[in-house]
This record gives sequence, C-alpha cells and structure tokens, in this order.
Amino acid sequence: MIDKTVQSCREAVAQVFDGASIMLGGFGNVGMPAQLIEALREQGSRDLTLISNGAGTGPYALGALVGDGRVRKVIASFPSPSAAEFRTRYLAGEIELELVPQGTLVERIRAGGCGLGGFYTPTAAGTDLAAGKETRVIDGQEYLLELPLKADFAFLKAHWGDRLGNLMYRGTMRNFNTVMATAAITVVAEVDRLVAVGEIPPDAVHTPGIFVDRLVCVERHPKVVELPREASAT
Amino acid sequence: MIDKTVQSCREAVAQVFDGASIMLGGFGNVGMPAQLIEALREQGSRDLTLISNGAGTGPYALGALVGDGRVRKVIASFPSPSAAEFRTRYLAGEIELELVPQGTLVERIRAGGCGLGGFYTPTAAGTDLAAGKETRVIDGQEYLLELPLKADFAFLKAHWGDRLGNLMYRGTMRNFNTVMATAAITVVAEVDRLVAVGEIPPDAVHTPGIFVDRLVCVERHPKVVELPREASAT
Amino acid sequence: MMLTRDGIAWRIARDLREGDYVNLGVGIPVLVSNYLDRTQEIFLHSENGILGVGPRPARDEIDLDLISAGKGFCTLAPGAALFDQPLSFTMMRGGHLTHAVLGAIEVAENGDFANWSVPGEAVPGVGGAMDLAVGAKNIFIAMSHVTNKGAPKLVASCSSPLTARARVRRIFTDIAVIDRTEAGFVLREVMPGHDPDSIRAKTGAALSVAPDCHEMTVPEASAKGVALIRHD
Amino acid sequence: MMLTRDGIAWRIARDLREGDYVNLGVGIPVLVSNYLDRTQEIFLHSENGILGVGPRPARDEIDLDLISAGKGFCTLAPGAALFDQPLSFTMMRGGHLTHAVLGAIEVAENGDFANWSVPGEAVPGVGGAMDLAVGAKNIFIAMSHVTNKGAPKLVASCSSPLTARARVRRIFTDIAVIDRTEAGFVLREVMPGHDPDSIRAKTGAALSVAPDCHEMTVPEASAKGVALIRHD
Repeated sequence: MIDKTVQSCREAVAQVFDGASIMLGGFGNVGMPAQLIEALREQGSRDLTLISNGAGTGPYALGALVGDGRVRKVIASFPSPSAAEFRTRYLAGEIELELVPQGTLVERIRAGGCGLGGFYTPTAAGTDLAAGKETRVIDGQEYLLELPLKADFAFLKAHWGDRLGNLMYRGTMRNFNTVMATAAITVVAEVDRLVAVGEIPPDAVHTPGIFVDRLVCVERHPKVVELPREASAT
Repeated sequence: MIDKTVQSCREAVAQVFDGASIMLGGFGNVGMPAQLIEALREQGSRDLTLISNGAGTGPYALGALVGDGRVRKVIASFPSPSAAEFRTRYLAGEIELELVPQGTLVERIRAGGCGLGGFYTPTAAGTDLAAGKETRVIDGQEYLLELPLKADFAFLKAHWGDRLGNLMYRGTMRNFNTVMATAAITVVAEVDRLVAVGEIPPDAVHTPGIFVDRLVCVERHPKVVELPREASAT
Repeated sequence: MMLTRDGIAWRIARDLREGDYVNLGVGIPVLVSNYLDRTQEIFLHSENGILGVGPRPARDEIDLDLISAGKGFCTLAPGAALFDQPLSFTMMRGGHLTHAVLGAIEVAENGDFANWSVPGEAVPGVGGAMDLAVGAKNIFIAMSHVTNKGAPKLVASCSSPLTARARVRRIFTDIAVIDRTEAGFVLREVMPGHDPDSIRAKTGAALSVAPDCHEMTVPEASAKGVALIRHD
Repeated sequence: MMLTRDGIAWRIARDLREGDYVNLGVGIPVLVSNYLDRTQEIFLHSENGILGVGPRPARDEIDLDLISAGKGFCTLAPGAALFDQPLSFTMMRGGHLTHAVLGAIEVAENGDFANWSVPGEAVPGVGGAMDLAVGAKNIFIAMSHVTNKGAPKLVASCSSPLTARARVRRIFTDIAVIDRTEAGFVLREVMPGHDPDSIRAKTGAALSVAPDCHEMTVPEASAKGVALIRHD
C-alpha cells in the first residue's frame, strides 16, 4: 500500500540540505505552507534559495525564515512592503533578489514542470526587467526568452490530502501550489485534513498524487488563522 | 443580465465563414461537440481549417464534416484508422494534413491562449517531424521552436453550462476543451444541461465564462451515445 | 473643482459595461468596485485566482482562504470561478480581460506607462502589473493629473522605469479624461472650472481636443456619502 | 519456446513496482494491465486525462464519458484523478511517469527507437508517442524480436522514422529481455530453448551478455487461462 504521509513537519522537511532551492506555495497567507516553513526554521539548513511570489507577510513562517539569515537568494515577483525581515536583509546586502514578473514566474515554473526548454513572453519587453535577456520579434511583437525554473524541493499547502498524495485546495489556496507541485525533485504538502482514498472525487483532485512525495496533516499555523483587528478591504 | 445561451446549434455556428479556422474539442467521441459539428455541416462554410486531436471516429460529426469536402486542412496528432472519410480525402490529395505531436499541439494551443510567442519543446527533436523547424540546444538538450496556434472559432463540448458561460465537464471530457476555450476568437460550447448561475460551485468551474462567447444546450448526438456492440477494451 | 480619488473611481465605473471582465489594481483602481452599477453583471478578476470577486465580507463572514490580490478578505459574486495562477495569467497575458485599471506614475503620449517602480522605494516589487499591462484588451489609467509637487504625469516620454510600452488607452485624472491615440493625447472630458488650456498647462505633452469634448457632471458625493469632488 | 504477446505483457508486469506511474501504449503494452499484481498499487496513466485507469467495465457499467487512450471504455481505480490535456502532457513530457511501455518497429543500440510511422500506412499519425518517448523516466519497449519476415528489430541504427533519440532503457521481446546501456545492448534473460548465440543471430547489432543472464521462468498460461508461451 502506498502511504506518502509522514507524522510530523519535522520529518517532512528533514531532507532539506544547505544550498537547496525551495519553492513555496502561497499568495499572501493563503496556500502558504506555514507549518512546513516553521519546521524548516528549526531544521536549520543554510544558504537557501527560495522561489515564491512574495517574501513574507509578517514575522512568522516565510518572513521569519528570511529573518533568520539562512536565505541566500529569493526569486519572487512581489516582496511586499509588509515583508520587513526581507527588507532589512535585502537593504543590508545580505540577500539576493531575482525580481520576476508574476506571470513570468508562473510560466517559468510551469515550463520546468512540463519539460519545456523555455518560452517567449511579451511581459517586460522594453522594460528594465528585460535587461540581459534575449529578445525576439515574432509576428511583429517583441518577446523575451525565459528559461524554466526547477527546484530541489517544493513545499505546498492544501486543504485535503490522501495517502496517495492527491490534493484538493479551497478558496484561493491553489495559486502557485498546483504548478510548483510539478517542478521540484521532492514535493512536500501540508494539509488541513487527511482523508481516505476516494473521498476526494476524481474530478476534484487539483494535484494528482503523481506529483507529491510526502504529506503531513497538521493544524494551521496560529498566525495564519488569526483574524486581523479589522477585516481589510478587497 | 448576461446571457450567452442561444436556442439552437444552427444559431450557435451561424457566424462561421468560408476559410475559417476551427478548433474542435474531444478525444475520440468524448468531449467532441458533435451537434455543433452537424450544424456546421448544414451551415455549409467551405475551405475550413480544423484543429483537433483526430480527424473523426466514424461517418458522422467530424468524420462526416471531413467527408463533405469542405475541409481544406487538418491540424491533428492522430487521424486514426477509423477516420475513413479523412483517409479517402487525404489520399486523394484533397485535404492537407499538418501532423503535430499531441503534446506539442496542446502546448501550441495553450501558448495561443495565454499570450506566449512560442516555446521550446524536446518532443520530436531529431525526428522527421522536426523537418524545417528551428532547433536550439538549452542546457545540453535539443529543443524545437514551436509557435502558438489560435483559431477563429473553438467548438467545445461540456456537461454543464450556465448563462455566464461557466462550464463543467465530466469523465474524460475535459481533454482539449479547456485549453481550446482560451485560444479562439469566438468560443461556442455545446452542453448537456443548462444550469442556474451558482449551481456549478466556484471550485468546480473548469472553464470560466470569460472564455466562452455562446453556449447551446442540446441532447447528445445519437451516434455518440450509442453503445458499441461489444464494449471495447481499455 | 477636482475629483477625489473616489471621484476618479466613480468616473471610471461609468465606462464599464455589462459583461466586462475587469482587473482593478491597487490604489484608486480598487475603489472602482464601490461604484459599479449593481444592476449590471461586471466580473472582477483577481490575479490570485478569482473571476467574480464580490464585496468585502462582514467580520463574521470572513473565509480565511478567500483573499483578493490586495491580500484583503473578499467574497465571491454569483457565478464566480476559482482557479490557479497559470489559468489566472492565461486570462491576464492572453488578452481575455476587457479592461485592466491601473495606477501610474507617468503616462507617455505613445502609450508607454510607468507604475511599478515607486521613486524612493528601495525594495522593488512588480507582481502581476507587467502581465496585465501587456495582456488586457484595454488599459485604463487612474491617477492624479500632476504629482504632489505639481509636475505633469502625462508626459512626452517616461523617465521612470516602464511597466509596458504603448499600451495605454485612456487616462482618468482628477481633472480630465484623456484618450491616448495614435495621434497622442486627446482631451475628452474636463472637470468644471478647467478648460483645454488649463489642462494643457498641467500636461507635459501635446494635447489635442476631441470634437465632442465636454464638462463632466459628477455628484458631490456618492450614495453612501463619500465625497467625489474637491473644491480646493 | 517463445512468449506470446500476453507472455511479453506478463513479463513486463513483473518489472513494475508499487507506486509506479505507468503509461501503456497500444498493442502489447496495454495487455500489461491484465497481469499487474493487484495487491500492489500501480497507477496507470491515460493521455486523455486519467491517472488511475481501472479495469474495463461490464457492459451495464459503461460510462460514456470515460474512455482511455485506446478509445475503449474504462473505469477508474481507487484514488484516480481526472484532468485535462495540458496537465496530462505535463506528466508525460515533464518526466513524471515512472515508465512508458511502448511498442516499436525498431530499436537501435544507441537507444533510438521507431514506432509511430507504420510501413505501408499512408496516413500518418503520431498521437502522444513522441511526448512519452522524450518524457517518461524509463522507456520500456515491448515487441517481437524479429519481423514477420525474420528481420532483426534490434538494430545498429534505425531505418524507420524515429520516435525519439537515445531513450530506450529495456526491451522485452518474445525470446529475451535486453537492456540498452551506454555500452549497447546487454542480454539479461532468455527464453528456454534459446541462448546468447541464437539470440545474437536474430539481433542486428552487437549484444553483450550480463553476468547474471538467466533463463526466464514463465507459466504456460495465466490464471485466466490465456497462453503465455508458444512452442512453435
């Protein structure tokens, strides 16, 4: 019987090594594998390269991992103003940032996961973010050549998971998780609920188990279930 | 109130013009918009270019459309042995075939739908199907440059649809339908059931209405609900 | 007489039609959602995977897994769809959105615009701005006509880092509505108390005047009492 | 003594392990599904959007919307997932499948193989063969050792149109199991009544012999009575 579940986040992240590249799902706190990231903080690997839309939403999980000083480089589209830990490290020159337009980041990860060697995107053509990139005019429009992104690990957050690694998300949790699941050597998911095989209907499997190596069922990180003092606007 | 529904397949395909390019969903009979194709036969446009995985499964719908002699070119991966009408026309030199490996066909349609200018695929490198294609070595592997595919029309088959154009499939109906929905100027869907807005849960919308221009609810084509004499093997 | 930020949003909402699919950027653009005609079905897109963003939830209606691109909690409109980032950017970059409404630091007469690199901000961030900029069918810009220091933001050529080239269709400022055409900027509407010459004085590029250019008629305040007009 | 087509399929099934994700091509490969160890979870992939293809349905269990790549009706195994063509080919071309089991017309000692262009077939079709060929982690080939006319199908260099270059890992024929390595073909197993020299006589390229090369032990027939061995 296939059983990809492990009992603790500690066990789930144990294989991470110094210098590893890690994709982290999530857009804001939603779909961010916060407990896996906290376990990684304890695990203590150094010189990490993180691939993520942002660089943290506060002094916990991703933000705290960056603040710990064990991240060498961040590949992201929007290290937002609330990522204070990233800001400090970045301005001190202690962390490298590869800024990638979000759609290009998504597509580079997808290319890595689906075996393409690269693609031409119109995004960022003619801007400062095209610096150093090969350009090509196709059908009268200028495109940039972008190359695939892969990683040693991907950490995902899903709502339901089964022992086969099938995952189902809810709300806006899907975001980067589905595509990152395809692009890393070892894929680890944190789920809210471990369900029996078949409980996720075949039509509702967002990430088929073929992409997932390990999963752990754990309560959500206390910070990401904390309601803000005042619900912020859309 | 948005209402993308039309009352008949005839109305749904009325805008097709001579020389139009049309993407047709489906893998075998599943997910093939057979009633829209029959309406197109009656509608009578000529010199069509069809983009589809196959070239028909029998003397009805796609097979019959090809047999009618109004198709100038087929872009497909597998005009199967059962596509007798295509076979006859092709061998008589009356129809042009652009043979594309299936994954490349999928990816070219996706590139057309998501605004990419092209991509590099390893598929078919070093084979006869690479003839005339630009190659490039990336990270030690040879890739072919492939360009996006778009069409004037896409005909889709879905299970449920609502007046906003949201579509939900079942079984293996999704196949090419989801990606073709993104890559044509006018997208028309044939659905088994027209449901009220909200009946398709937001998480279960496979093709969001933004991609769909018109939909028609119609009984399935009699030939595609006909059970074979003996159920064939997997 | 000038439009407030809400006034600009109100005016933009007048240009949206039933059946439009619209992405609203941060700042003034996101305020547009407060001024939509609720009798019409207009679908708001959020880059993190929503088509059909609904109003913000009451505190006891918050779903922790449902946020919009601005990271605030949201609800879903009837007929909404949820999806992942690849499909979301298919919509954005693939030319499927009717409009993207974006803020800007500068807009040039050739349609170039700059909005991602904020002067004085040392940590860069771009998010999905460049994908929207190249991909949406129409780019609407919402911004003040001049900077805090009075410098024109409609210019002959952008000096700030570009978001995209030659993509702007229409600019909504606190004093005017201006089309960006192949022939450059064309004035279409002005706020009361302004005229083509006074607008030109605040514009850093040639400005022609549409034959049907006219004064805007804007209520003092919204139905909820939010000021749409400033008299300073 | 030779393996029947079912015998080849039976032998291939012995090389699949719990947790493998496998695509079975048309012909002999699809027969492998009949010989899987049902106590083990092995997931069969179908290019039209299934991971977890189950057995064929009884006539009254047919779901008209559920077919596998061979266009026949199928069922779903427990834990199956349904998806669209882009995700299906992400699995195939992206290196996610453990094995693709494919038929072939020819296999060359450098790992090239040909299977898509059938001699004498005037209407070409390729389907997903080339994507599987470049993408699966392991390519297993199932074929007769020689053609109907007795010509070798394991060759120094393919003369038929290639499906992919340098990708074949192992070949299962009716008389042998042969690895394709950097050093060329290596004989690993032979059917009773054959030996390295007799296999070499039917092979169109150099064939070395693995130190642990041994005779296959195959039952005469499957549990269901299908012949696995021919004695002609």
